[in-house]
Amino acid sequence: MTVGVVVDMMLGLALVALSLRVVTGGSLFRDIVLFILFGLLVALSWARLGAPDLALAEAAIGAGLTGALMLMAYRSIGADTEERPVRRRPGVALVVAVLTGSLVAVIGLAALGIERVPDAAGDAVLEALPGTGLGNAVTGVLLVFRGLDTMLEMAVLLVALLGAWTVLGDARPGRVHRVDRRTPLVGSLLTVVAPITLLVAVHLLLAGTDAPGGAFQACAVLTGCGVLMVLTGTLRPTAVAGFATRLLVVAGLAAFVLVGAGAGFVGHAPMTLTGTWAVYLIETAMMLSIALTMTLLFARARGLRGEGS
Amino acid sequence: MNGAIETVGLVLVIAGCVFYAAGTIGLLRFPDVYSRLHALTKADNQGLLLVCLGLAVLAGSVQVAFLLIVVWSVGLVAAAVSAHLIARHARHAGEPHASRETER
Amino acid sequence: MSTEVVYVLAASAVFGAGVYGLIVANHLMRKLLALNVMSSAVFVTMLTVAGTTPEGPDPVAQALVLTGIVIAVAATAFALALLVRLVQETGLVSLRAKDDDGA
Amino acid sequence: MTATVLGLAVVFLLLNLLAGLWRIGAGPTAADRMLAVLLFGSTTVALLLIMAQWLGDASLRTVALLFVVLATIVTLAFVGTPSDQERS
Repeated sequence: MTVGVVVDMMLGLALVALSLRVVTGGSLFRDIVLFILFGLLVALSWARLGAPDLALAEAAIGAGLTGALMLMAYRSIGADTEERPVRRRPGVALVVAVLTGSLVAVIGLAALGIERVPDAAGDAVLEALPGTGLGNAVTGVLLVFRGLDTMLEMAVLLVALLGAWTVLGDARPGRVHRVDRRTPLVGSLLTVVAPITLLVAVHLLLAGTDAPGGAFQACAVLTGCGVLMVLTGTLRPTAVAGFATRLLVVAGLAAFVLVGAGAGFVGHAPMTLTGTWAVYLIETAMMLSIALTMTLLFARARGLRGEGS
Repeated sequence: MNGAIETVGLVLVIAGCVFYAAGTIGLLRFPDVYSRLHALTKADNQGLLLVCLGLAVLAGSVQVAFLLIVVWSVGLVAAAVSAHLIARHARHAGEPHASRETER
Repeated sequence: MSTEVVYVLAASAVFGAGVYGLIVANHLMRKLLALNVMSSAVFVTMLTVAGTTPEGPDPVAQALVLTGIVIAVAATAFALALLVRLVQETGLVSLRAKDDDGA
Repeated sequence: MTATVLGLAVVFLLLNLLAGLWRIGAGPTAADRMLAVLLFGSTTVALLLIMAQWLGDASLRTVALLFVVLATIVTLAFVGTPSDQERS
């Protein structure tokens, strides 16, 4: 047994132990914290599995953003409102859980046993990748080979935001409880971290065509920056979505549609990306759209405005 | 020569791990939230510095070394702010201070 | 035991734990946590069983999982917005009335 | 030799993480639990950096950078809270 497999086993055991603690009740706050740590360990697992693209996304979204969302919602609905963490007779649930878990294990192990077909989609992608001018196969799949899926994903995000706006109703924008400004270190944190966040986001976006990174990872980092600014009160949630906000929220979807349809007009098949410029254009629009959507979802607001204005 | 450089790098990484262990032991053993915070933040930052130095030696590339320096400095800022905020929160929540408890 | 087998087994156990939590939890936020745990398990399984190419895990599976992660957080954010509104309107954090013993 | 030592360092740091889990279970205060998040954050960064060298995957260093940049968000979400401001 190699050191690598020992690391895998420790990660696997920790994941199982954490998930069991998360679901078996107790203090909800403790379980949210455990869930954040669960996300961190999943990110480490992606690193071990050789998928840095996913480690990047998981680190920012799975661990950071989801955790922050949960903590904020926990605070909004009041401290431990949980009277009875679990139902009284969990016997049936236990049986169902064991059965479904075993089912996943059987399917997974059976799938591992199957010989990989020589012309699987992934291999076809790697073969066709040089023709697209991209170096990162994952970006290639997302934008060139399965662009339609990614476009519809942007639509899903838009629907999620619209749904949240509807639920928000005429209520005041989410009360985001800011960190006390009298805390002197918070200002310096923003001065140091915010510019670095922006740099990292742009770096990920540009590097994403050839190295791990891309619009999703970049948007995750940018969202992190937005959330930081909301939490420190640099950005204030508002009840009205301004024109710029609306425009930016649909920019990703719009860029996809325009470039995709445009390709049809100049004689290519629809949704063909005719060069790296198209990839960069769509990725930038996607990054800004997703980041703004997520920040708005986080702040439970229709718009954001700067502190002074 | 190469072997010697590699050994230096590995020793630095191992030393960093020892500091991490010290931080964890402090987190587990110290009596109140403030001393746990103190043990954890300081030891872990020192550990991260040593690990970064060791890895910079091992990688032997200026680019990587620069990236490691950036990681460490940002980590320093983040750890300082996080520790400060948590300590402040604990103080406002009125968490007891172990040494004062024993004085009474 | 290989890396793949370890992760598939761990992911199935995590998935089972998620299912259990989803069924027994009273608090809706705990149900959400369980759902997120389940989706992580699915992602790990998907990537592991997709097999590897010479350049790391299958890029199609990676793209699918990446999409999934982003969708999952958007859905979670929407669900939390619903939950906060529910609490504002009814003061309840579960879907059952206070006097309903359920079980 | 180098690879084995780096692998063992990863195992050692993972053990650290698992030990830190105990503090979350034991609490006793919310601040104690957030301390465990700090431990996880800083240790994960070291783990990712060592893994980058160990597995020869340079992009894991970018992941580590992302981790430290976003490390404060959870803490801010924890302290920027109504209960905090009501008390102060």
